[in-house]
Amino acid sequence: MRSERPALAVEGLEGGYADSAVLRGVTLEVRPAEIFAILGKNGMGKTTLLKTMMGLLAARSGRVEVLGADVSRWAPYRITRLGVSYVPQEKSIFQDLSVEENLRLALRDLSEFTARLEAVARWFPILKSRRGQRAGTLSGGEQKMLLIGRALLTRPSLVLIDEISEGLQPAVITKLREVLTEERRARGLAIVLVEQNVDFAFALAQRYAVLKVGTVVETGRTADVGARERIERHLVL
Amino acid sequence: MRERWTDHRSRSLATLLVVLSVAMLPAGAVQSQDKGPIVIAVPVGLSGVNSVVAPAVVQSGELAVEEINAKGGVLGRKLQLVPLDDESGPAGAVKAFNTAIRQHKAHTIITMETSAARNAGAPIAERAKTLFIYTSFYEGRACGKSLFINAWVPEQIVPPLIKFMTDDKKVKKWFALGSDYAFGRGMIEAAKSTIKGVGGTILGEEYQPLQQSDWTAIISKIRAANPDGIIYSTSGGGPNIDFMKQFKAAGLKMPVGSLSIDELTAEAGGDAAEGVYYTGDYFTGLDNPENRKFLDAMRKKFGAGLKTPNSLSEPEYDGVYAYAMAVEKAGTTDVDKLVQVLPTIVFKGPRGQVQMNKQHHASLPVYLAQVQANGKTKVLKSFGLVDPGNQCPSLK
Amino acid sequence: MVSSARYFVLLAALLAASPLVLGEYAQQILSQAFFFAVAAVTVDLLWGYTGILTFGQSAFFGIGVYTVAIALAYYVEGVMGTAAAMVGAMVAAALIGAAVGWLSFFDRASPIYVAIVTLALPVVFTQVILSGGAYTGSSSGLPIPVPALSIMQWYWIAGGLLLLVAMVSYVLVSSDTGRILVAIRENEERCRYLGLRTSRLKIRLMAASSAVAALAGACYVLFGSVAAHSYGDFVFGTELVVWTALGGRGTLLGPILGTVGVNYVSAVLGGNLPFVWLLFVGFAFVLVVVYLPQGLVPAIGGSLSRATRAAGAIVNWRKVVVGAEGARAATPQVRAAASMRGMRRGDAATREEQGTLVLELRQVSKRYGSLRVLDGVSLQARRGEVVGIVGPNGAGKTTLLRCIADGREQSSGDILVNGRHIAGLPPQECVALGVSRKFQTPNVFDALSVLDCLRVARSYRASTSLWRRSHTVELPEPALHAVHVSGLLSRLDEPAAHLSHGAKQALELAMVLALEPTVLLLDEPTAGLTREERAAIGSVLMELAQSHRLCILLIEHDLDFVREISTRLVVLHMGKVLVDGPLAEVAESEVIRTIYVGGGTRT
Amino acid sequence: MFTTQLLDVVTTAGVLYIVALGLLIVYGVLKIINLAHGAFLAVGAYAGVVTTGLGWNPWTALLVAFVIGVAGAALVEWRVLRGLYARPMDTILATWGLNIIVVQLITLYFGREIRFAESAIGRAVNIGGATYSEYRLVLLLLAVVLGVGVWLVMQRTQIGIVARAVIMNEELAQALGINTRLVRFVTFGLGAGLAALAGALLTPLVSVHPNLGVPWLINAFMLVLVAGVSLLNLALAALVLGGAQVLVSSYGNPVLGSLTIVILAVIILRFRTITI
Repeated sequence: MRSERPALAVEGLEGGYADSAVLRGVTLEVRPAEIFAILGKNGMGKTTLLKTMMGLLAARSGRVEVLGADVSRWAPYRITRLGVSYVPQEKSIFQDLSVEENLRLALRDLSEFTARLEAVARWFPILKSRRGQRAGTLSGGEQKMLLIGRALLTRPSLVLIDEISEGLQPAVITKLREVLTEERRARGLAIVLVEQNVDFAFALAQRYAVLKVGTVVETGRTADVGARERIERHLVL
Repeated sequence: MRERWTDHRSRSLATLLVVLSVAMLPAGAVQSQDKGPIVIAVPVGLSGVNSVVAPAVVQSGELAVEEINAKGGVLGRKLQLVPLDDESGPAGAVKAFNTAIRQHKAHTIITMETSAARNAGAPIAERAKTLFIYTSFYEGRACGKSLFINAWVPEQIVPPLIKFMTDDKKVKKWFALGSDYAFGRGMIEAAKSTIKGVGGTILGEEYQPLQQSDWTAIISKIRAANPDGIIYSTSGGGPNIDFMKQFKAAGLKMPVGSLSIDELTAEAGGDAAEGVYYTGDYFTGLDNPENRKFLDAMRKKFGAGLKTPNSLSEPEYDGVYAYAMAVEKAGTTDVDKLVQVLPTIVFKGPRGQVQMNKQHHASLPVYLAQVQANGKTKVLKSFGLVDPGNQCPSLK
Repeated sequence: MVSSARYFVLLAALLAASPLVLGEYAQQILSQAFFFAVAAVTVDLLWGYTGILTFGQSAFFGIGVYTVAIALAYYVEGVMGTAAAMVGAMVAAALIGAAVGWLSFFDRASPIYVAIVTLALPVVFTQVILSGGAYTGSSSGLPIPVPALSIMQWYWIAGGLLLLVAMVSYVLVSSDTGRILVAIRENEERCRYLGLRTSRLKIRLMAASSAVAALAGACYVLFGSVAAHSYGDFVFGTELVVWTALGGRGTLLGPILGTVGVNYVSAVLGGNLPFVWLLFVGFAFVLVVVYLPQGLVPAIGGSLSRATRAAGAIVNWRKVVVGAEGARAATPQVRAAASMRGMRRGDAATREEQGTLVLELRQVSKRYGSLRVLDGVSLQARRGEVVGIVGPNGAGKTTLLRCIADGREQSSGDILVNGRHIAGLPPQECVALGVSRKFQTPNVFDALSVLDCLRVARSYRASTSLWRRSHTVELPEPALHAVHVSGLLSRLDEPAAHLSHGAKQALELAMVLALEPTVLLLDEPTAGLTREERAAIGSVLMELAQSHRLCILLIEHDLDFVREISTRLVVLHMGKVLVDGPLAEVAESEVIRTIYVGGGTRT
Repeated sequence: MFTTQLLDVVTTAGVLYIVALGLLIVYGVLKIINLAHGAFLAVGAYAGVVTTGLGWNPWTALLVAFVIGVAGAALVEWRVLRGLYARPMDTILATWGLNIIVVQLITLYFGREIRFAESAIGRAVNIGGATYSEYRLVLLLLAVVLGVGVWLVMQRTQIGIVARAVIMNEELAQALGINTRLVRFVTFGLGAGLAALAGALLTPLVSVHPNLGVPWLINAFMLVLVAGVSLLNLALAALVLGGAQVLVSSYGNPVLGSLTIVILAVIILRFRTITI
């Protein structure tokens, strides 16, 4: 564990789509083995931030550092190879591929697939028992398990997760929470959660940042007194 | 106009136009050549489908010009050969004929072309009062005051082939097929009338579109009809081999007469065309002194760069000679005089004796040949001089 | 029109004078190239301006060639007969062009499909000619008697035809209609949602271009004296595209110079290295497509004008001209339209203008395969209402708007706009019923100026000239208001591409309002806007609802914004309406809290 | 007659399938129309000419053709196409330009004349009472083998899964760390390799000349457009449209037959909701 280096450091990041500037100078830092929540209302740039960090969107200016490497202009696949997994938000499984195929996509070296699958199946037995099934036929909750399972399959050092709690049953959310906490504890995994669900975020994260109109308006520790109230003010009407 | 681009664009584009027109100036420059060399233009398909034979055509012309110039030229003037690209089609021919006549001030055009290119070029030559000797075999009946043809038409090679196959190969029931275009259909028409004339029957007649190289459906029809023999006329080159490959592969074995294959194609097709009979006016294997001399001279002149002479290229050689002899006899390059003199010229060349006396078409010798297992053509026999028949009744 | 007139006079003078310096040979070669260039210009109209990549214009050229050749060979003679044959050729080509257009242009046809259909056209044409036997002359071509004209006469005919076609094309592309053609190229979907029957317009353009290409062919065959299948074949069709691309698409002059240049040089090269020449053209084509997609003419023209500017020449002259035009343009360009849709619907308004039901959804569902994006949505909306539609990502909000704006989208249920069912109606028909949709990301025509964008939007209601270009646009009060408030009024001449994100959003809103809708659909109109811009848009929307009694459906994530302007809130969640009620009730309800903060973990 | 006709239909479908396969793969993954497909067919055919000219076994020509096709395509993808993916219509133009270049290069080197490539099989066999071209049957078999092979690769191997993922949702695939640029590169290479392979397979049937690909090109497109991106649909389209071509050629005439695929495809596409 290279504890001296942050798992993720973003500095003055600006970017967006074609001609709309969504990110207007985002700066934040995620430490190793930390769960970090990025909160904010819809349309404030949370997803854009994740996509820009992953190289899926071009940054207009600013700097992104992952596990000590400056990845500012890198293609997404190179960033992944540093040990980063990204769990996008919507429709982010391949509906027409089988469960197993969805999982295999995450790996470059397939020789370890079976062993890795075993490890992930400890958490989500369903991924093994339904490996031949078309992923599109899974229920919403099962699809989320597949998403997380796929992200963990690569034994990453950093996982970026976009609104995983969206529209899920409480039981599933609890399960996901367990898995992520345990992975962090066992392997020192750093996790960035983009969330609107403050409860879920607070149950997991040590620190948080609130994003508003493309900038970080507040950061702090979830354990701080009054953090929750301040955040809710930003989020509710 | 309101857009900002219009203004500066229109100005710079106008500048461009001026630059372009100035660049074109030298092309219009006029040079007088009444006492200079006699220019023979060869607009030929250096690109496009005819590019397969075009280099050989040019070489035939070059040899003739060199030989004639070595003997002092014509009327004391040297001959000069100007090859041009007609892109194997009419649009290119329009360009090439104009280049020949207006830029190179050609005295005559002697060349082998596609029919469409000839039809596009001939009126240009006619209007410019330029003699045009067409040296390609074709479907017949192209007529013009200053247009002469020194190669075969269907009437000259179809009947001998049909008669041979009827008599020697006992073909009574025929299947006729061809590429769907003027030449293909013209040849099959000629074949059909000959077959009827000798009492044969036609079991089927099929035409395949030019671009289509898959003969499956037609071959299946042949098999179903089960004729004694096949007569076919595709477009030149590839389609002959396409058809023969697929015909052989289908296991069909009846004798085949081809009205479209040539030596080069047969050889390039390897064993595909083995056994095919065909007739023609020129083969490299013709055993006569003129041909041996011609081939030796060609080999000597072009060495490794020699393009094998063939039935489409050799007439260029004859054509240049016939023209030179006519100019010598007429004492002028004036087209009206030459039109009178040319039919009286007899040239005995590699093909044998050729004379463009019948309504601007040539009576010439015809031979029978067969493709061998290695693709080479073997001349089997000669039918002697054959008359082109009534091609242009309006011309005397 | 001053500068363009000057420009054509210059060209005409050049044409008239050139035989003095050009020899007969050059005239002959150029005449041929001019006829081909006419066909290339039609390719440019279709492809360069309207975005329809066509490999098929050669077929129409060929139709012109063969109609005249066959007529002269078998049926008619003399000047009148020839003229009749030429008219016949144009009519035949226009009909076939319209048929091809009908096959190619329908709402969901992809441009690739169109390209492939036009690729097939010359193949069919060639086959028909080749199998026509002696009647068409098959592969030998059909020689015809030609008028005895001198080369210089032909040069003037060809040049005159080209000049005429170029001028007519120039007038067309500079007209109101031309502006719509460019709008179609830039964004056809937006055009449809602006109520424009783009397919119909494209079919007409195709028919007209085909007729012009046929005219070129009809003249050419009289010049060339033989009809041949190669004038309508696949190779010629692709060559026209190559020449147009080399010269520069969307410039009119590009295809002309491209065609003339390539043909002239290939003639001058004669037989020298024909394959190398073709190889060179191929390389040049690929290089131009990859590195200079706008073609050589704009590239050279651009650098020439940069050079002259650097030299300081003519700059002042140009300023004066631009200045003068600018001054003229400064007279009112945007005026209030006399009629308002709302006013004309006065009969309904007299009774109960306040709460007339204008939009009704009954059990509307939308499925993508097994995925249910909308699941039995029912809601009603009235005049003067601003209905805020909120919900998390993936709730089906955008899909809902799409279903209302395009009657073909819904999988089941009924949608009524002003009492009429929209089932099966394409967007342009929905616009006619009074629905306008603003897209999520700003959807304007980047290549057009602000004024032109508004003008295109307005062409649904105003007349569209084929030859005039109006420099004013009459906008209904709400659109005018939007233009005012957003400060676009002073930027009417700027290309839309230069606008900021916020200004584009405002422009699109103004464009949508120019349709005089009764139901306005807005998908996140404030996304990516600054605080001031949001406020401006908000005031416009409130004004629209209050003074103009529009019914507005608004998707918005910024709940502060929603609260400021909405009268009602609809909460969508997983394709279902969770809550539907007055703003005050819903905004404070637990549901909103749950969805936006706690999402399901609260029990 | 019936047996022969049935064989004509299925073998024609087989040939069309082989010719269109590479095009389909490129279209599916890269979403571009590769107008240079015909040129790659020619490249493959000339690979056959050269290898058999050297006296090698005609079957080795297939391998050589495939390798040359892949190598040429790699160069093309790298130098030309890579910058054009954002402009799909321009890829049509660029690939047509490539077609011109490749055909001219072949012409410059080999000339326009037809070339001879030795074929491995030239016999006819007796099948169901009818004598039939053995090579056409072999082609049918190869079409099935290639079809099943490509299907297995797409279904069973990591490369196939990745390719399918890119077909379904390129952005998502990118987000999972798939190097989509590499996938495009490989796919284009594979598609062109298959085109060259098809070209080599055609040589026993047709004569070899630089433009031999052109007649196949448009029919192949039509099949691919009708089939969408499914291998099975392509087989069906080849069978139905190819079958129609054979039947129209047999009972109507070959001219109409040659237009059958184009016309049927245009009609099918017009009256189907297409989302290309």
